[in-house]
Amino acid sequence: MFDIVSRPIDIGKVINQVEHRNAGAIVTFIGTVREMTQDKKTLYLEYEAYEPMAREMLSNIGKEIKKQWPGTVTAIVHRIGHLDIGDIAVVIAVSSPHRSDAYEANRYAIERIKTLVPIWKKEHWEDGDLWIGNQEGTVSYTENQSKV
Amino acid sequence: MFDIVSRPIDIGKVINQVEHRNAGAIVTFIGTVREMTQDKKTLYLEYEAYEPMAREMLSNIGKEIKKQWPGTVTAIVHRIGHLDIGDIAVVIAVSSPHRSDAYEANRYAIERIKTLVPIWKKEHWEDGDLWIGNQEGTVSYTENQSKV
Amino acid sequence: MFQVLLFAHLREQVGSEKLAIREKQLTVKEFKELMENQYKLPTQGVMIAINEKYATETDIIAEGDTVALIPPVSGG
Amino acid sequence: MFQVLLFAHLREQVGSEKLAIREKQLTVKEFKELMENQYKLPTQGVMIAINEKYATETDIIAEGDTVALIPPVSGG
Repeated sequence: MFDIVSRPIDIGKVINQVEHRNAGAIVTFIGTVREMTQDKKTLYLEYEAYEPMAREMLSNIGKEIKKQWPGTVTAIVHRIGHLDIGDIAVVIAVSSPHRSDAYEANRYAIERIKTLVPIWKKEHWEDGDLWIGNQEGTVSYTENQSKV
Repeated sequence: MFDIVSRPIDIGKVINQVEHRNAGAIVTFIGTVREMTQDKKTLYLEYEAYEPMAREMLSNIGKEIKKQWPGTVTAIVHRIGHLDIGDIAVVIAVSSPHRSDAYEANRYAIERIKTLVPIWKKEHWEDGDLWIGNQEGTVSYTENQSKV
Repeated sequence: MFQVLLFAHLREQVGSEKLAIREKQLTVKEFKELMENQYKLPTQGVMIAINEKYATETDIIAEGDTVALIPPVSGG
Repeated sequence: MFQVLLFAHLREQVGSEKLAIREKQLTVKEFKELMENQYKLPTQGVMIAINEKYATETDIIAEGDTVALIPPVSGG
């Protein structure tokens, strides 16, 4: 299950996708909307995706993981649209016979998503908004935006 | 929430315990009963705990994590009794403003549990059973057990 | 002719989610120059996808392709 | 007198989850020797907890304490 959705993500359903008889470990990553980044207070976020390409790339990440960590099963669902503080933006579940692979593969998935998958977030603060330019928020596109 | 329980663990409830407005990342570890270990087929497991001490130690692991990774919140629930293949034995949830801490702290928690917390599992196979002597199943107590 | 999809701040800058480019064939490099010069769109750090696959500078954009400008992503 | 709690294979070996030891005071080291010699219980790799805390060889077990034999654990 590799999907881009506009509605709340059901964590349990994502986990169900990776459960099987030889999974001894399931590691999940849940990315949620955080209120404070340094001293700035986020009001809400908007996520936008190039949907067909993003879906395809999530699925490719799953294939990469299966190759690099044989025996793992991966599911990734990313939400787009308006998200409030505390809302879940992404759920990544990886199951594996042994825990070490599940942790590593899960970490790999989120790093790949943050580098490669065509999804963008726009932060909304009290005094403005901004499309965030890379995964750590260290690049932004100030020249096109309202002042923040 | 640090608990030892005899009934199925509700993953969602464990995750709820660590959600908060400044959690940007929640990493969970779900330990499930795996059918095959090398070529041996497990039928079911029995977990036993020194309950009050195990609860106390889970809570101490939470305190260690908070100290080592400030801003994290941890919840750990371990199930004991009879568990079938696929059943969930343990759920560890760690939330953090940033994902790196959540992964590391979660990994730390499971390693501590497997080294220190007084919980034991007995594997049941078609041809016998055995109390498993350490977290990787490499030590066992063959001298007291039925032949396997 | 081929289509260009725009996202995030580039979409807001242009005020549209699509452009139609009346060229028969361009390399990715030539296409980026066109975006910079005629549309005043910054392409530094922007990746190009052709038909939903990331492309390199020397790949060819042909009639009927769907091209997308992919600024640095921030999902997750 | 103090109580000794047994778990896992040690409990099965003894056939009981508790022992009552009629000693006023012992070091952990002396206690382990007693378990080995009189009860034929292996203590190699077994940790000792006194009142739910792990103890070292030189810690003292006193009247009324609850001692537990903790073989290598396998939770998780």
